[in-house]
Amino acid sequence: MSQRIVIDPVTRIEGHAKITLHLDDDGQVADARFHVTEFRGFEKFCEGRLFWEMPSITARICGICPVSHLMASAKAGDTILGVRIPTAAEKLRRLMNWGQIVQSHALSFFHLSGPDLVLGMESDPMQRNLAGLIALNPEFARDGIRLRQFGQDVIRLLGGKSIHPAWCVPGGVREPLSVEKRDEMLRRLPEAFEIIERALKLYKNEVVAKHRREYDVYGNFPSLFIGLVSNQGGLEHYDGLLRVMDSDGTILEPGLAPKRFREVIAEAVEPWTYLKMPYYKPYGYEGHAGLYRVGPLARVNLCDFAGTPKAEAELRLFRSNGRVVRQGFAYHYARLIEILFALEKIEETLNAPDVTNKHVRSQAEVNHLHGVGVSEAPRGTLFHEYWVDEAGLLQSVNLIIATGQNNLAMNRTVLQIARAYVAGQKLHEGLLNRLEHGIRLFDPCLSCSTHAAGQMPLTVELHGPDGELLDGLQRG
Amino acid sequence: METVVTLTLNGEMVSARADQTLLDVIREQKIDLPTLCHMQGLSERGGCRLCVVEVQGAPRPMAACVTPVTEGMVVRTHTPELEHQRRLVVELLLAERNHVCAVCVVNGHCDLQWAAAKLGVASVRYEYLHPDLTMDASHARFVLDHNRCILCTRCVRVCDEVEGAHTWDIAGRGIKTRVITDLSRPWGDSPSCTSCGKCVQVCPTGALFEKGATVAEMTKERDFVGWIIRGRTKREWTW
Amino acid sequence: MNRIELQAIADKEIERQQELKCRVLCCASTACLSSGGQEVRKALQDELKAAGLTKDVQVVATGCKGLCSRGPVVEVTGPAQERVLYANVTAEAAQQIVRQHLVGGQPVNDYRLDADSPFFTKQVRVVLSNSGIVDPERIEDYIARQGYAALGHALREMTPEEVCLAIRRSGLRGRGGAGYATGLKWDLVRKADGRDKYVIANGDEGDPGAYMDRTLMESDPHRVLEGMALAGYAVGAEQGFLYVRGEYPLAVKRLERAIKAAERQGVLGSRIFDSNFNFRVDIRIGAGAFVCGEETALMSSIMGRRGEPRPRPPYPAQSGLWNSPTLINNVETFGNIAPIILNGPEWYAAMGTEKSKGTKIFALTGNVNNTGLIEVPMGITLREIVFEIGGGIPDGRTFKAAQTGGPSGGCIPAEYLDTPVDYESLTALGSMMGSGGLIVMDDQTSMVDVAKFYMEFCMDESCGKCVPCRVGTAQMHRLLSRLIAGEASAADLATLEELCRMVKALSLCGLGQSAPNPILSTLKYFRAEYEARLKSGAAHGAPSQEAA
Amino acid sequence: MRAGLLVIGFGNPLRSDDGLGWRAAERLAETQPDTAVVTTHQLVPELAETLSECERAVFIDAADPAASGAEPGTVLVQDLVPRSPEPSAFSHHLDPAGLLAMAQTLYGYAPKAQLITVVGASFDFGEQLSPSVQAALEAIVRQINADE
Repeated sequence: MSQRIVIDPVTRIEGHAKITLHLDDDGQVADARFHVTEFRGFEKFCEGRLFWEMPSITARICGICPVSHLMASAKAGDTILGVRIPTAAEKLRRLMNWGQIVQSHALSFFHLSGPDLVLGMESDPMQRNLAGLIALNPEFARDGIRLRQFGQDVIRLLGGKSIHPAWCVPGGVREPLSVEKRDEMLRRLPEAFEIIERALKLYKNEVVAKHRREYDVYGNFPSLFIGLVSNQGGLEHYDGLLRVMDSDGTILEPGLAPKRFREVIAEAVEPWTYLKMPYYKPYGYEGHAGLYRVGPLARVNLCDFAGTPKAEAELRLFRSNGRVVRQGFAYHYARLIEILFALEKIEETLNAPDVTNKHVRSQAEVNHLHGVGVSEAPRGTLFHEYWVDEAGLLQSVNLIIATGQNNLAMNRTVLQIARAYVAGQKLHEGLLNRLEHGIRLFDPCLSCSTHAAGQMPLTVELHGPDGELLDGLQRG
Repeated sequence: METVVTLTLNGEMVSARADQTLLDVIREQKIDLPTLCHMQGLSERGGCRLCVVEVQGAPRPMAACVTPVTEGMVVRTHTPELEHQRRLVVELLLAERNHVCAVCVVNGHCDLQWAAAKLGVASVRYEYLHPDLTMDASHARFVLDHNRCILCTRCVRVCDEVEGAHTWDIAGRGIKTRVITDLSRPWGDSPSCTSCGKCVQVCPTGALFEKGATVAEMTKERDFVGWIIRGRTKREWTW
Repeated sequence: MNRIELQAIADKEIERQQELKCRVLCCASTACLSSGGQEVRKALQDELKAAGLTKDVQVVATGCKGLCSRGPVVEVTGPAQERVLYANVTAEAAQQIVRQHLVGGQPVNDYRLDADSPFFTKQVRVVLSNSGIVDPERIEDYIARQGYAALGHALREMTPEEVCLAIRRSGLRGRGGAGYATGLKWDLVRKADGRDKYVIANGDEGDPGAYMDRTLMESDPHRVLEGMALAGYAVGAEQGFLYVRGEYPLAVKRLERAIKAAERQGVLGSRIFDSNFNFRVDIRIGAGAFVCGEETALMSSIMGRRGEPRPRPPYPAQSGLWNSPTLINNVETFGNIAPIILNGPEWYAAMGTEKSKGTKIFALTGNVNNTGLIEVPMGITLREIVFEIGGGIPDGRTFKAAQTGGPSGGCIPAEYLDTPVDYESLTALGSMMGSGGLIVMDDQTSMVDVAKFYMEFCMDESCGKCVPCRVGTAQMHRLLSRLIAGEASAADLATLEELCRMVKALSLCGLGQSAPNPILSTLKYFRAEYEARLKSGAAHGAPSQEAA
Repeated sequence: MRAGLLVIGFGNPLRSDDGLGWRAAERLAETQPDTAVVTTHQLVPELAETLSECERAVFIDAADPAASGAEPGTVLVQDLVPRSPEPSAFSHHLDPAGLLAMAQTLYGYAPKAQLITVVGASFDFGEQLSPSVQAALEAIVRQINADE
């Protein structure tokens, strides 16, 4: 009979989730499960609607990464139409996607993980929070806000609204970029560069040194990585080819057309969670052999090069201890590199002469009854797969979200942290923090598959062999 | 010879031709009265009830679009009670089908939305009926989304009275009423439809729209019916 | 045909009936047929044959005698016979009646009905004077009871204007529900310009529990036809339409036979009674839409269009069928015409109250001992109807309310039992006369359930044209359902009342305008029943203060 | 010069009752044109700056009936004091008190603030509120307007 530790936190937008740790008879952590307890799929809702509406519907489902859904959905639409969208349209879509990377990564690094990173895991819990962080380093917190605002402004200037831009459509985008808006973005860029460079310095000089043990433990396990690389093998967030690599650096799949993703990704279902468990198909689900990671760490590991000068320099540093970085803690660094890369690409793209070209939309009718759209969301690869009838009405919809793809890896991370830090039958604050931080590495977001409203306190329960409650912790 | 009548409109004496409806006169006087089923150039239906006005001596409010003017009529158009009742009508419409403005092709260009805004309908107190409705995207150029139809029958009337095809009609009754094409066959299979698109243009909501339009993208050309009628009757073909 | 020939037919028929020893009148209306009337009639005939009495005794299939809850009803009558009524007659009972009563001369007391009970004595049968007595499939039987005499008289002795005047002076008001003065309406159509005019009899009776028109059409179809012909003469129409709902196949069959017979006899068709007046009647069968009982929707249906009401004005009298002046009256209204012409308007106006003249037929149903079809003088009290004619409430329960006017009407509570039944009094109580449904409810009835029943009916039967009725009825039904499920708050009840007022005020036609009545009237008298269903402790919308 | 009232409605407007915050904020914007209104899926750090620019702030949110144990439509009003923000492991959400603390520390001022929560009934896909939540919305709007 095994014991269970249950962490049952509640999140607002992103869904109900909890973690259970299964202890064996020796009191050792045998298994870890990341549960998603509610599922409100909107796939069903979309059936019978026109695929034309999907970008705006899916973008409205999620308040966290609307742009990613917008991209994947519009691209799925492109393939149903069978069009190659105009060059300017692709540039504009990429710009918006990079804006999204900047604002989302900034939130994750500066505000969500910031207190742990800057103040240290074992620091006084009364201080180790955003307030403590702000008190210690208000400049850091303000930097985060300014960087987020830049990312949001890029999205807003393109799409009209910072949330829910209905601007990206099958066939391209709805509005070209005006010269005034382009100049406004360019004007805001230098400050963003300053901020990200300060953050990189802080990370490299202070954070890593302060978290040697966490760096070694958190999510440090061999796994596969999956993500997009550009057609040339560079860092990529919008299009390109699917690459699969293991943590030794062996490339299992150099570049698969995304529409063939089902050749490498299959989805398993577990009774204890509504979130599906995607795995690398050739390795199978048995024993979680097909476990893989997506997101910043995966992308930065997968690419052959970054493709922009500053990011390229950081990438070399990132890889100073080897081609592949397995430590989950490095997600933080990868995020900063991606922000830097995104800013460089935004600058490069805005300076391209054709970015303000007026031809931004291809017109076509339904030419294919099946479409796949892929994009790199801040937290990893996102697939939209649609089947339509001749009229364009959706017959079936399947979405594979990044958080789902990291599901197995998050379980593994939680297991590792628990094995390293669980001692006896008592729970302690530090464990709770570390479990949280371990999850937070992946920056999970479940709002498109789950929801919850209201705030419940974070609770941890420790159960005895027969399920009796041994200990409990509550936060909030 | 035209007969002229005099009536009192919101306390003002106004004159009108005897063959005019109350709505004609109200619009002539630049009084803003919301309508949904009315459309200049089409026969009147009197179904949406938004243009109801208070006529002295009448036991209940009268729909201005179908009420002929009469001598000595005393009419009030915007009493608090009328405004309140109009709001309830719009609330009923919003709750009747699956109107999700946020993902609608005519978001921002919708007569129902305008009426709601104009009347200050900020919320709907009725339970949404959530009917299980389909879309008909079989037509090469246009789409019918029953979820957004308010059964004003402008499509039915413009098709019958202006285009002369009578492709559209109504089937069912009560809350189960639906617009249909021909004898309820898919629009794309309709032998009578001329694909002229008049129904799409007169549709007040996003129930009829052009294929390929995405959220908030579809605007409608409402004036063309009057233009066609003027052209046919007076041989004036200028805008 | 002329009036002498008509009289000859009457005389011959009367003579034939006099020669019989007796006649056995078997109700052959829908209610009695459904309780075995056909078998009873066959048993009677077989038994008479066996007894060798077929020459002396005639079995007649008649219309309704009214006491439908006790059917099949059989009446034995003859020139030298005491009138004997039998109820709940079975085939065996029929054999016994032949053997014991017709052969042996001893009435069978086990099945005998007291013909002097208030159910019969309190009624005044004007419209139903032939019902249950004549064979609806034999025009001679009708003629023998002064049938078509009124038409003959009017065509020879009266101008159309005088006919209208007679109807006006009789004080007859429309029996369809609204109670508009019939004579005035006739005059409007008579005076309207138009080459073609039409007369319509509205037999699209749709209220739940109401079957007055069906019974009249089944029991005495010629009465309706004669009324229509008189109307046609009075307003200047040569074409009549009888709009019958498709659910009344027996009525349609009997009307069709009656029209053929009347045309053969020359009382319908061309040059009626050798005058210049031509009048044809065609039957139009409805397809089961309640809304087609609304006059503009009905006309739309007759013209082959979707049965939807349209705004009035113009009224049918100005512009009806094919834009021609059209007179549209209820079937029961037409049933009153011939007696008024025959007996004079003063005779008619002597019955009833000051503003509601004559008699009214009610379909008495619900928690009452004698259910059936009754015809009573206007002004009779509800108490007389329920406790004398109806014989009171069964199972020792008490009277709670009576519902009149169907889905457009309302409930009348016990405290108003002594209210005279007339148009104005019922309207003042928040109900209405309606076409004549009268449902009695005992103390076990939930008035909220009653309201929901009617609202469901209205929701299903809304034509869908105007928003208040189409969606409003659905929302009222939702709110009632939530209330009954205990899920509604006080705010929901307020929403319901507000919605009722709006639907009443803004709906396009009478159906929508009256759809909220069942709720409004039950709320008026039984509000506590609504409040008792509210969600317990439902104080929604009141923010509570709590310090963090 | 600081603006007067700031209303922050948060939640997902396409998740039925979760959209309460948005609807209430939109209503207040209509009834009181000089009210500053923010509608957002989640509370994000940059709101700290906005908060520091108003006199009084009202946060409006929907609550989970299972978590709160209260009937749908129940309204709870809490006075907020700045408190250290504690982002959850799975969330990108900051709590209102935390935002106030950020405003105080980063921008030197935190307004007087309240959190109004309404227990929701349905969180399915949809734009409309369930009737009890709708009724509560009306009450909230009345209340806030009355406070002004």
